[in-house]
Amino acid sequence: MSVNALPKISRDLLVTAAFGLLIVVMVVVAAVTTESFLTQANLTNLLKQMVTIGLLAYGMLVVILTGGIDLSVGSVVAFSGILTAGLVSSLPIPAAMAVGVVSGIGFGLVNGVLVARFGLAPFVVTLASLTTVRGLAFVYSEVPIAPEDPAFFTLGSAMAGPIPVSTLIMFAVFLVGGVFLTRTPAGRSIVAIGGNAETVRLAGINVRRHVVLAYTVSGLCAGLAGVILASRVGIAQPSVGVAFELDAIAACVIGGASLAGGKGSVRATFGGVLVLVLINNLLNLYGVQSFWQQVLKGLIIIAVILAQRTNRVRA
Amino acid sequence: MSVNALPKISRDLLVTAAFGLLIVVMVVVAAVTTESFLTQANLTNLLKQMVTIGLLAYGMLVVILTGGIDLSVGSVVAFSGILTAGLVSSLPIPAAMAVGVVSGIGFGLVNGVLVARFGLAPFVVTLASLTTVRGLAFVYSEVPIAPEDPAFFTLGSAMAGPIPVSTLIMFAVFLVGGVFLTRTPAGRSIVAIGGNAETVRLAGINVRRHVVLAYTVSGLCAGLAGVILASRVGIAQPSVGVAFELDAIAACVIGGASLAGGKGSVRATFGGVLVLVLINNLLNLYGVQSFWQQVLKGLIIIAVILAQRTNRVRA
Amino acid sequence: SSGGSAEPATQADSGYTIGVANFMLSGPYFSGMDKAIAAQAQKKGNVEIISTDANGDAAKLAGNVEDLLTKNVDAVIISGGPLESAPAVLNSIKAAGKPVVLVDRKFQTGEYTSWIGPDNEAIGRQNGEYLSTALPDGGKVAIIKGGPADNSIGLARTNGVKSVLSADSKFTLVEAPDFGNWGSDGGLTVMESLLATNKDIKAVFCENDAMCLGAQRAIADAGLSDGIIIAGVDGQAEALKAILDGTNYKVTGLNDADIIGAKGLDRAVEILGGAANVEKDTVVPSPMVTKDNAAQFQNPDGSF
Amino acid sequence: MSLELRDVRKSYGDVEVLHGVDLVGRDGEVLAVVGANGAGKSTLIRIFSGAHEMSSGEMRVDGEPVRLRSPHDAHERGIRTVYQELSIVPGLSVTENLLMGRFPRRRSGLIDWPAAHREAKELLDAAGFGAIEPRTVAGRLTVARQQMVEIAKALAGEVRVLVLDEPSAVLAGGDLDALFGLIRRLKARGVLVVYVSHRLAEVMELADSIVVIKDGVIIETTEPSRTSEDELIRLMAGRRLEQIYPDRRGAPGETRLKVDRLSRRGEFSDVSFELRAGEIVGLFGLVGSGRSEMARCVFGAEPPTSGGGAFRSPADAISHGLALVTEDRKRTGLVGGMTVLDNIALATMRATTRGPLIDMPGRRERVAGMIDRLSIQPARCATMPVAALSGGNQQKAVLAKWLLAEPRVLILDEPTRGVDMATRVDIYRMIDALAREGLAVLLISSDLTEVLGATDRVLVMREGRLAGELRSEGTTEDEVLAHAIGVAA
Ligand SMILES: Nc1ncnc2c1ncn2[C@@H]1O[C@H](COP(=O)(O)OP(=O)(O)OP(=O)(O)O)[C@@H](O)[C@H]1O
Ligand SMILES: Nc1ncnc2c1ncn2[C@@H]1O[C@H](COP(=O)(O)OP(=O)(O)OP(=O)(O)O)[C@@H](O)[C@H]1O
Ligand SMILES: [Mg+2]
Ligand SMILES: [Mg+2]
Repeated sequence: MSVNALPKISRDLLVTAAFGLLIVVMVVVAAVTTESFLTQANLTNLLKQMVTIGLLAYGMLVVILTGGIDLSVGSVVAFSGILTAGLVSSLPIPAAMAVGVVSGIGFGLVNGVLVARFGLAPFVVTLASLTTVRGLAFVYSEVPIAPEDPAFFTLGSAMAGPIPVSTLIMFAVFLVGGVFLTRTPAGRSIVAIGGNAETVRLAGINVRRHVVLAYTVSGLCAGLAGVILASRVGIAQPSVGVAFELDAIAACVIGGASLAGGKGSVRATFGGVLVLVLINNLLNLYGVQSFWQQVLKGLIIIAVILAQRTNRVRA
Repeated sequence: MSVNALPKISRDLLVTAAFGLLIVVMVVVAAVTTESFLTQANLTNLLKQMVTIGLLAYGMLVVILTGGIDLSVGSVVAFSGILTAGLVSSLPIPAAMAVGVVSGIGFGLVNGVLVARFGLAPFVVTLASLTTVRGLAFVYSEVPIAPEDPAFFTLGSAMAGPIPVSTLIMFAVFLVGGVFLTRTPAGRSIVAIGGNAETVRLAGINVRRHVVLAYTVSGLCAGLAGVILASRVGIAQPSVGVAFELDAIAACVIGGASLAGGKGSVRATFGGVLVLVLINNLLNLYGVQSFWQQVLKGLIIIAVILAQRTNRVRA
Repeated sequence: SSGGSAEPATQADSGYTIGVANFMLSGPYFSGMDKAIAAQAQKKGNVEIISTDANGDAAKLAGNVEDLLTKNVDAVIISGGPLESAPAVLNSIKAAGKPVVLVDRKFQTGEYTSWIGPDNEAIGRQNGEYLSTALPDGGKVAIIKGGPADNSIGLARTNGVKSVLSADSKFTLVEAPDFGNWGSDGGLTVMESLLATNKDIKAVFCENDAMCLGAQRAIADAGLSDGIIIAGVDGQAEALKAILDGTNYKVTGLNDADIIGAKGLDRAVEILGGAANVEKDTVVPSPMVTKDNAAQFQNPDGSF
Repeated sequence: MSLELRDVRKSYGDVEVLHGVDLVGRDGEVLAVVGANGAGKSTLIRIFSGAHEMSSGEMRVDGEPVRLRSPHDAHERGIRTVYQELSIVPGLSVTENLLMGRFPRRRSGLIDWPAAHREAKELLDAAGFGAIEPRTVAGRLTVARQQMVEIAKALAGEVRVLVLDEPSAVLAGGDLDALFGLIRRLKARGVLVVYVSHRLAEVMELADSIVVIKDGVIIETTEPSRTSEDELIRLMAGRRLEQIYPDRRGAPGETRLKVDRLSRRGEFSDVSFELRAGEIVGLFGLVGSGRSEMARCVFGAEPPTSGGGAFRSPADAISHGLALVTEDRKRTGLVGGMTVLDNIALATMRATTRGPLIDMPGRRERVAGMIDRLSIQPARCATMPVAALSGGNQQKAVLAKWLLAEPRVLILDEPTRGVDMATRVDIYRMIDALAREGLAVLLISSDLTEVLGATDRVLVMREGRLAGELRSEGTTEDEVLAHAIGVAA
């Protein structure tokens, strides 16, 4: 599912393998040095903890591939969550959730149109929506909304065997999303646009429409993440999701995506998500004190990308 | 002081004039529609409130010109402030402040070396330092530090006639910084690196050293901003400065800088700072309620860059 | 200790492990709370603490609690900070059959075992009453809020002040349109904006001391220290000092993280020990602190 | 298909570049467009291809007036264009670059990659570029190969008009032959080929009709049988060029550069040669023979794996008086977003300061002098972004940058690629004059005539090794080629 260079298979496999190795090393270290890492409970935690960042990272990757960026995802998570929770009193739960996801699609669409149709810088457009959508979440409801119906919790807490349903949804997004980017004309166009938009335009492909599509996918993912998060926490807060965009972008870039566009892989982005979630989990399991956790988290991220770089160079 | 195209003067002047006009319109509207805008007190507020974002925006511009980004500035503000406040008990105030600024330079240096020497992605490197440096600020002191010596407040609150000293410092940074970017070999090299690093390398210019320099300048500005902010508030908090990087980047991009590097102007970045500070000030003067402020702030930013774009196209 | 089964007894011998789930530590009050809990555990001797920080992310709080339950802690203390509620977290703790003690923040929904915290509205009322006596001629009182009303703690404090002052026609209340974000820097800029539009402010109330300290600088810079008095909440060390020094910072309501944290830990141990009839909700009194009594609350070893 | 332009004008901003062009191209013919740098050839082509709309005038296809609103429009009508500047997407495979926008799909709607690679292979084979592997990432190909991919891409589907803007500039040897074969096959199929080139020998060989464009007007329409290279040059330049290559009869002086058994793994090995003051040495080789890599290595841009004579870094090389004009101006020669002034001054910035500051007036003056000396067009271009210059003038700007540094050893990698004949002559004169003043020059070129005409002796590289050294005088092009291909006795 490497997006950039589908054909340079052997080289790509090497990089992926090296990255995989890194993750395996982290897992092995965790399993050997802590008692609790390999427990069923902890693995379930891990699976749950990767849902939000995973969904956001996939949407972010699609936007980054076009050479853009979407800073608004954290705010969209808050908006879609609180909207859904607010609607539960008047709509059936699945319908309320659908509306929440659709609101994310809507914000993505607006971002996309401003970037593609009006040629505005993605960073400023989505920074502005970060602010505006957050404001709208508070305008919709200043106070958190906690639906009473326990069915509201289902999406976020139901298990399918050993695996949380929400994690399965995220896996599905990565699978379908991987196929989208590697095996559909629209997906390939998105990747190509980030490489050289003018060439893509000359090939008769509607660049604007594909850029809009990319932001819409990101909005969709953020909307979905917001609904799942509200369901998981059981309460929707308008203040949730601050700085989520940074983790999502970090996952993509740790996975080797280039913010200049045209370069990035679905599989490696998933690896990036894993790395970030593992770091948090391990620091918790080791009982590292909070502020030192932050210090270490940054250092580990640097170490990871340094290790990756070495692998790249060798591969 | 337009950095990109100093010489295509007429065109550039037009854009700058249009942007200036926009700011003038904002000011006139504010002056006519509110009583308090043109009061001495409010103008002084404006001058004070632009110091932090102004300093950060200049440093950010230098990094953006190289094609990089510095997400760590907000954390560096917190660290340098709390370090300075903590040292006041054992060092003379100017020395403590100098150490604070130097700490900023140090973090900038580390960012720069990681980006330039090890070829890591600026986004991830500085995201990691955002986390690590914030952690270090808390490790240094979890609680706010309020030096007793009133001389600690001087830098942040002294006035030189009608203008705050801290604002003068920021103006000086923009002036010297403008000359640096347009009229020194190092400054021109930084701009050129963002345009095409390989060409610059083959022209015998040490690209790595200049990239390190750029991040160091950003660290210096953030360190200075942290010290001034702590002095102004009179109390240094390890939690200060969250999301400052977004405002700094927004100021650059509103000023027309390209995140791909090589394109950006000191004068227009200052314009971007003014626009952001004016938006906040006006929304407050109008007494717009906080959430609506957020909603409007985002929409105004979009309107501003749309207006700018139209001017660009015409110019 | 008397437990129904033999299990609690064996645990008592080897000591307890108690997990602390902080919603966010990046605020002196919250980190003070975390330290107070740890200090009390140290004092007890046989209690081990595992502390986590969700960095203000509700999902991460859920994850952290799950991590704690993974480590099989005996009880969980939640310092929910500005978080309004976390039903799923409470459900998962309940499902694991562990007791949960809330400190400071009482969640609005979900089942918990016990809560210990202040009465924020009472603190606000207390401040309101102080201001109404201190300003016999009344006047304009500014209110600086920390953040949106999804944090009901601040809202309760402000409502307390309002309940007293808005009943009195001598007073006009001006609410700053912008939030101070609970920090001194935010308090400073919000106060600067307020002063630009309202020169005739007589007093300012902030939802916490940190913002008051910033507001105090803004007032000093504007040369209005003689004309405006300040009222806050929390009992932050710098605020106590300012009050004691006789500045225009006149009053705060003590919201003592040390006491609440210590009591929270005690409560958890009490429950684990199987004590019957533990109190469900405990309000820790928040005495009004003025120049007269500030000295007695100053605590050089305090964590906050 | 016939293509006709009537009174076509085109302005960029307030500057009119084409002043009423009339042009007719018929099916099955090769229509060559020649003209000096900046004459408006590429602009004309952008109008054919729908990339730019004309400001006024009319275009007719098969007699019918048409308006091309986008490149897609032109594409649909069978008008295909290969631009002067490369426009492949470097991160994608050759297959994707070739089939962008029209992948074969499975019934599920997903792209059928095996079929796509097969189709790409067929396309390359049909174009005569079968040596290119469809799965390769396009950015890893040499410039020549990338150009071939672009040409192959233009041939997909039904082609009725093929417009080529200086396609041969980056091709040499067998690749060039493959291109000519392709053009002849297309012509036989009734395709109209519009061919822009500065290589007049090619034009005379290929074209059915030739139009000469000068300063945005067509000043002559002719045929190879009715004209000569000299005549074309005179028309383009507006003056007669007495002699293209200056006489080279200097006695070489001291050794300026000594390269000793230099190797870089995978690129070239065991290269030894000397450059002496006052000498112009040509370096010929087929595409991929490793000339550019060797030059970059000597210049310190890449470290060698063994051998001597290479500098530690470009800065080191420059401080020892070296200058390297690279072959790919877009990627390694220019900073596209900066002005002509900034670009020309780039390599000499540190040497021209007053205190800590750049000596701005002095710099402006020196750059203006260079613009004048190389007659970079337009003359008042110092404040224009360098990307707005025509291709040939961009090349001159790169040269200007290095001449300002007053080098003692000048390495030129394909310096006349895309440069018109009059300017070439200027460049040859200039190199000759500089050599007479003691400069040592290494001229890397894929143009056999140039490599023999402008130099004292010629080094030939084959597969990364020096395959021969020949005196320029009295050596034939065939002899040089024989060394390059490996059939020399
Ligand atoms: N985008 C543009 N904006 C402004 N001027 C332009 C632009 N493109 C070309 N020009 C100008 O138009 C003129 C014709 O340029 P064009 O690229 O058509 O020349 P050309 O004949 O192809 O030259 P060359 O042989 O050097 O490629 C030149 O003076 C050039 O500077
Ligand atoms: N067919 C090929 N397959 C794989 N790699 C090739 C091929 N042709 C060239 N290369 C690579 O390109 C390098 C040569 O680059 P380049 O083509 O720039 O050489 P050159 O002699 O300077 O030719 P030119 O300047 O005409 O392009 C070789 O060392 C090799 O790594
Ligand atoms: Mg051209
Ligand atoms: Mg070459």
